Amino acid sequence: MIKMENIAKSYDGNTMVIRDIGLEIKKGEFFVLLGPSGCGKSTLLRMIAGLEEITAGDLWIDGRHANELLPKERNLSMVFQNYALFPHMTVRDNILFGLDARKVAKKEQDERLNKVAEIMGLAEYLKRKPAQLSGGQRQRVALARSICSQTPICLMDEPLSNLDAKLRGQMRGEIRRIQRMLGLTIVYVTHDQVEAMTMGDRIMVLNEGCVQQIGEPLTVYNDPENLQVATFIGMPQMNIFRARAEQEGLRLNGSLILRRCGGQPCPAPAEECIVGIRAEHFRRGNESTGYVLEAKAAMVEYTGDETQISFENGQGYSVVKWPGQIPAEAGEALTLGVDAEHLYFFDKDTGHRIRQDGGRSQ
Amino acid sequence: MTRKAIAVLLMAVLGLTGLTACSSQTASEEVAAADNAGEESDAQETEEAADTGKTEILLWHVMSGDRLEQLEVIVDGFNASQDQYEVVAEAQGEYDEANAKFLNMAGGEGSPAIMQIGDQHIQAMYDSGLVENISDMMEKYQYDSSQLLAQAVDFYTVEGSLYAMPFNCSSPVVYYNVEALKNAGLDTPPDTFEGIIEAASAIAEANEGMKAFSITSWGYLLDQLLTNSGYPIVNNDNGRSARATEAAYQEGLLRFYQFIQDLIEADGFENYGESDDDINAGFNNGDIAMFITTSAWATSIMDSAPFEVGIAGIPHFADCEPQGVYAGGGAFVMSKDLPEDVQAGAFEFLAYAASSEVQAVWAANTGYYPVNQGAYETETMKTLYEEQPMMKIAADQLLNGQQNSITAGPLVTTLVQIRDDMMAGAELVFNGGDPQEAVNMAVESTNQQLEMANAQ
Amino acid sequence: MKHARHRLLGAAAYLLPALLIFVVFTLYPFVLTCVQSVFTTNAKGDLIGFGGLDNYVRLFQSALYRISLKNTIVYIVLTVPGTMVLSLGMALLTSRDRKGMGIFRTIFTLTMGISVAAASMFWTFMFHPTMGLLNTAIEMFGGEKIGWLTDMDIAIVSISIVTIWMNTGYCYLILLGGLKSIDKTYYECADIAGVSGWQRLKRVTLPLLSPFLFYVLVISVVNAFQSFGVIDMMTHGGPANSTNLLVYSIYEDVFVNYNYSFAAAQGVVLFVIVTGISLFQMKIVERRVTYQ
Amino acid sequence: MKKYSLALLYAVLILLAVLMVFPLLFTILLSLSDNADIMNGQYWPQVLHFENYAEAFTKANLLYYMKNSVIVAAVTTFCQVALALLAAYAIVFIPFRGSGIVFGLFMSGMMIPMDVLMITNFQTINAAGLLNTYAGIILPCIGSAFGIFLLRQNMKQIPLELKEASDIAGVGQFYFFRKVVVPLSKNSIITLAVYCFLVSWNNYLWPLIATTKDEVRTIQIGLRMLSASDTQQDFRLVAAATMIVTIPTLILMFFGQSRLQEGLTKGALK
Repeated sequence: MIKMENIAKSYDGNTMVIRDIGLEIKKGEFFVLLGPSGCGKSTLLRMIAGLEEITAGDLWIDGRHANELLPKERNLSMVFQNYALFPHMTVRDNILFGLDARKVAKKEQDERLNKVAEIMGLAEYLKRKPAQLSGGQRQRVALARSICSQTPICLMDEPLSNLDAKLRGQMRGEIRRIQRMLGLTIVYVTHDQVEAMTMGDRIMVLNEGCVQQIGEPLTVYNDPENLQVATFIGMPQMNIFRARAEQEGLRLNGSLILRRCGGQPCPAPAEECIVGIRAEHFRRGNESTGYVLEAKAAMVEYTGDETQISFENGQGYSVVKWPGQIPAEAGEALTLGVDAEHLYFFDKDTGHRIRQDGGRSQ
Repeated sequence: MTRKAIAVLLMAVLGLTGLTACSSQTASEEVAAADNAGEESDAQETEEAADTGKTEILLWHVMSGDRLEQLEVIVDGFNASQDQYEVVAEAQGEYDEANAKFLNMAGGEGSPAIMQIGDQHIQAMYDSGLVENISDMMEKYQYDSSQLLAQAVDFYTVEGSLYAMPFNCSSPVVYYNVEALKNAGLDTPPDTFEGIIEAASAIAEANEGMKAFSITSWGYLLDQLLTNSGYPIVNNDNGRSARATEAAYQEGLLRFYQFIQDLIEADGFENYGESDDDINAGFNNGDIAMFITTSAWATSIMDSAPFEVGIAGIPHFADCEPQGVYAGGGAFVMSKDLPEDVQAGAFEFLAYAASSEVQAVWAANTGYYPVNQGAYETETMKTLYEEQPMMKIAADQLLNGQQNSITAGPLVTTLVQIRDDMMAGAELVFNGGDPQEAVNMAVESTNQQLEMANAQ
Repeated sequence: MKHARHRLLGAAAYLLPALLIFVVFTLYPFVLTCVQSVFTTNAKGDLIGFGGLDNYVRLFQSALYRISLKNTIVYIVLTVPGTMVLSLGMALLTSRDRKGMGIFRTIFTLTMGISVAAASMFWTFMFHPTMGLLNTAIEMFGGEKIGWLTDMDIAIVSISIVTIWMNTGYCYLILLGGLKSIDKTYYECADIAGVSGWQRLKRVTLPLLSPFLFYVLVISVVNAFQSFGVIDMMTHGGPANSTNLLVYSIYEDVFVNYNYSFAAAQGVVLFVIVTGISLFQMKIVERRVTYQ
Repeated sequence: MKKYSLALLYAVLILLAVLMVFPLLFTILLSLSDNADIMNGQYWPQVLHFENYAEAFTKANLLYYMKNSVIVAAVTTFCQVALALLAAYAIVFIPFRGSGIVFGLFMSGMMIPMDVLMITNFQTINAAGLLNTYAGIILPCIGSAFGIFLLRQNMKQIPLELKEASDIAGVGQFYFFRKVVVPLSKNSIITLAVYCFLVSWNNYLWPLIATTKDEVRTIQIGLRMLSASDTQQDFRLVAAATMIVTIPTLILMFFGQSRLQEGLTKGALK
C-alpha cells in the first residue's frame, strides 16, 4: 500500500534529519512509527502526507510514485496531535469539511455523517462548536473527519498525547476497533511504547533518523535488534550491566557475580560485552534456573498490582518487578534467579545484539 | 491549484476595474441627477450645455463667500446675454492648488479655458507658455483696449503684450474709526508714517488706551506700501526692463519695519499676525483706531462695524513723494491654442467681464474698483461714490498715481515667495524682533528663490 | 522543485492587487521623487537638467530649511511625550471597571473620530484672539490676552496642543487595550507580595505595558514627522515660519514655489529621517521591551 | 480605594473629560448663536439658531459633499480590507521565498509621507483620465500597509495545522481562504474597516488635489474651503459645518470603540 526506498530528509542541506529509510506497509495494516521525541518519526509521517518535501529516495502510495504529488492527490487523511479542528465551524461542518471540494453529493455526505457519528458516538454533539467539547470528544471528531473522507490510508500524529491516562486507554481500543471494522491502513506515530505494543500490527522503532528495527510488537519486545530498541521498549527499562565471562559465571559491572548453576551453558561471548535482563525476568529465591544473583534491596515500591524492588548493581540501581504485593524492606538480602534465554547480550561498542548462534545482527 | 490562483487574480483585477467603471459611472450618473438645492451647481450646467448645443467654456476661479455670488451674477449674465457660449465656473480652493494643477495639466483634457490668477502669478504663467497673448486676441477680435485702466494694463503687460485680462482690482486702503479719530482731534488719518506715531498718544488718551494703528503681515500690503513711497521691489526697474535677479526692497522695508518698532514703543500697535478676521474683529471691538487692508472688503468691513468707518489713502514716508499703487488683485488668463469656437467664446466672456456696466455692478457690491475707465461714468458708480465717497478714495489712489516702473508693480516669478519673505520679516518685528535682522533674513530667502527660479 | 514554483505562482495571484497599487501609487512616485531630487525641474514638473546634489547642498545651506527642521524637532519633543503621558494617565485611571468608567472611556476615545480639518476648526475658535474661549477665560481671571496663533514662540505650542488633543484618542485606545491584556495573576501576586501603588506601577504595570507603549511611541513619532493638516488649516507655517514643519515646507515648495526638485530633495531627506528613527527605535528601544 | 482617593480619582477624570470635550462644546455653542452675539463675546445664545445648520447644509453644499464622502470612504474601506486580506493571506499561508522582502516593502510604504507624492499621483490620475472620478480619489489610497500589518498579526495566530488539514482534505487555496481564514479574522477585519473608514473620511488634501469639480469632492474639502475663504469669517456657519462634518464619525466611534480597542491591541502585540 505504502512503499518507501532509501528515503532521506534534510532541512539545511547538510544535517540529515532522516537517513536512508525503507519500509513497506501492507493494505489494512496498523503500522506504528515509534521513537523518542526528535527522532524524525513525525517528519517521516509528514513526508508521506506531502506536508514535507522528500530530499532523497522514493515513495509509492497505492502503486503510484508519490514524491511530487500534492497532499490532496495522495488520497489519504490525517489526524493531528491537537486535532486541527476549525474553531468557528460546528462539529458537523468539521466532519464534512472538504467533501464539497471532492464533489461528494449532499445526500451521500449526510449518509456518511450519520454512519460515522453513530460509530463515534457523536450524534448529539453535531450542532456544537469544538470549544464546547471535552478533549476526548474533540479527538473523536478529528477521527470522524478522517473516516468520513473514506480515504484508504489514515495518518495519525500522536493523536492521544493530549488525553488523560484513562481516556487514552479507552481510545486505544476504539481506534483499533474502527480500523479493523473499516479495513483502514493506518500509519500511527507515537512516543508511547504502550500504544505501540497494544495497537500496532507492526512497529518501526526509530532513533535519530534511522530505523532501529521493524517487527511485530512481541518480536521487538522479546528479540530486540540493538541496545536502543531493548532499552526503549519495556516498562521499567531493561537493566543493563557491563559483563565479563568468568569461571563460575558472569562478573557484572566488576562487582556482582551472576553465578552459573546448572542448565545449559550461557552464550556469553569471550570478550567483555553488555548484558540486559528485563525486570520481570528475575525469579524469586533459588528455583532451578540457569543463573543466580545475590544482591541487597535498596528501595521497595508498591503499585498495587505489582512490586518493584531496586538493588545496588555496582554502578547505580537495577530493578526487579514481581506481580502482587511482595513483603520486603530496604537492605534485605535478595537471591535472584535468571534463565539463560532471558539474558540479552549486546556488543560493547556498537550496541548490536549478539545472538545465540554467535551471529551478530546488523 | 494554479487554475484557482488565476481565478483569484482575475476576480481581484475585475473588482478593481469594475470599481473604476462603476465609480466613474456613478460620478457621471450623479452629475445628471445632481440635487443641488440653493447655489447653482456646475453639474447642472454641463448637462444643459450638452443639450442646447452651446459651446462650453470652462472657467476656474478661487472666489468664495459673497464675492463668489457676484462672480456667478456675471457668469449667468453672460450666459443669458447670448446663446452661443455657456461658461461653467468651478471653484478650485485656493490659488496655490489651482495653479499647480493648471500647470501640471498643461492644457490637457479637463483643463480650463479661462483661469483666474492673482497678480503675483502673471510671470509664472507667462514663463509656463500655457497662456494666450491677450494683445493678439484683442487684435483678432478687434477689442479696444484703451477702455481698460492704464495701470492695470501696465501691470499685466509682459515684454510688450498683455498676458491677462484684468478683472478684480483692488489696492490697500486705511480703514479708520471716524469717531475715535475725532476724539483725538483728527478728522482724517495722518498721511505719513511719522504722523501716525505722533498721533498714537493722543488717540490712546482720547479712547481709553485704544491702540492707534495695525496691519496684518500680508506681503501684498507691504509691497504696495513700499511702491507708494517710491521703493522698487526687485531690480531691473521692478523686473520691467529685464528679468529680475535680486531683491531691491531692502531700504524701503527697513524703514517700514523701523516704523512698526517705533510704533510698538509708542504703545500704538496691536499684533494680529496674518489673520484678516482677527484684525477686523479687533477693529470692530474698538481695540485699534486704524488698520490697513485691501479695498476689496470695504463693503463687508463697513457693514459689520458698530460705528462709522472712514476710508483713506495709504500713508507714505514723510520725505517721499506718494507715487500711488500698482493695480493689484486678480485677472483672467486664457489657455493657449484653444479650439476656435472656445477661444472666441472665452475672449467674449473676458470682454464682457471687463465691460463698463458689468465692472460697475461688480465694484459696487464687492469693494473692488472697476478696471474699465468707462465704468466710472456709469450711473451705478456715480450713485455709489455719492453715497459712499470713501469708496472713491481707493480708485483715486490708483487713478491719480504716477505711471512709472515703480507703480507698474513688480514683475517677477517669485513674487509669491517675496511676499512670504516680507511677511515672515514683519511677523518677526511684530513679535519685537530687530528690523535689520528681519530684512536680512527676508532678502537672503528672496535672492535664493530668485536664483533657483531663474536657473529653471 | 515543482512545489516551490507552484507556491510562488499561487502567492503572486493573492499579492498582485495590493502590490499593483503599492507600485503604481507609492513606489513609482517615490522613485520619481528621488530622481527629481537630483535633477532640476520646470514649473510643469518635467526634468530639465541633471543637477547632481545641488538640491541637497542648497537644502542644508538654506536657513529656512534649518528653521523648519528645528521646528519639527521642537514639535516632536512637545507632542510625543505629551500624547503618551496624557493617554497613559487616562488609561491607568480608567483601567479598573468602576461606576461611570464607560462614559469616560467613550469621551477619551472621542477625538479619534474627529478629522484634522474639524479639529483645526474647533481649536481655531478656541484660540481666537478676541472672542476665543481661552482668551476670554484668561481675561475673566484678569490675565492678559495671549496671541495663541500670532505669537512666534507660542504658535508651536498651540499646534502641539491641538495635535496632542487629536492623537490622544488613538493612543488611549491602544494603551487601555494593553492594560486589559495584562494577565490578572501578575497583579494578584503583586498584591500578595504587598507591592502596591507606585512600586506596582513601576515594577509590574509599565514593564508589561511596554510593547504597547513602544508601539504608541513609534506611531506618534512617524505621525509627528508627517503632520500637515493642522498647520495648513491654522497657521500656514506662520508667524515668521515658527510653525513651518518639514512636510509643510515641502507643500509650499510644490504648490507655491513650483520647485519640484527642491521639494523632492526635502521629501527624500524626510523619508531617510523617519526610516532612520523608526529603525533606531526598533533596534535600541525594543530591546528594553518585555513581551508576555 | 479609600473614599478620599476615590473622590480625587473622579475629580481628575472629570477634569480630563472636560479638557477633551470642551472644544467640541464650545463649537456647538458657536454653531447655535448668531454672528452679532459672537462678535461682542457673548456666548450663551438666548435663542438657539438651528437654522444655522440648515443654512450650512445648503450654502456650503455639505449634503452633496457628505454623500461623496460616504461613497469614497465606504469603497476605499472595502478595497483596503480586501487587498490587505489577500496580501496578508499570501504572506502568512503561502510560504514563498520572497515573502519577507515583500512584507518589508509594504512596511516601508508606511514610512513614505503621502503628501510628498501628491503631484506625481495627480499626474498619474490625470494621465489615466481618472480626474474627477471616485476612482481617482480612491485608487491611490487603497494600498493600506497598516491593514496588511494588522491582518498578518492576526493570521499568524491561526494554527498552521488548519492549513495542513485543509491541504490534505483536498480543499483549494481560495476555499481555505474564504471558509477558514476570513471567518477567523472577522474581529480584525471589523477593526481595520472602522480604522480605514475613519482615515478615509478624514482624508484631507488628496481629495482636493485629485479633483477639479465639486461633484466628487469630499466633506473635509467643503470645510477647508469654508474656513480658508478670505472673506469675513461667518463663524456660526463654519461652526455648524464643522459639527455636521464630525457627527457621523463620532457616532461610528461610539459604536466601533470596543471592537476597535480589542483589534488594535492585538495588532500592537508584535
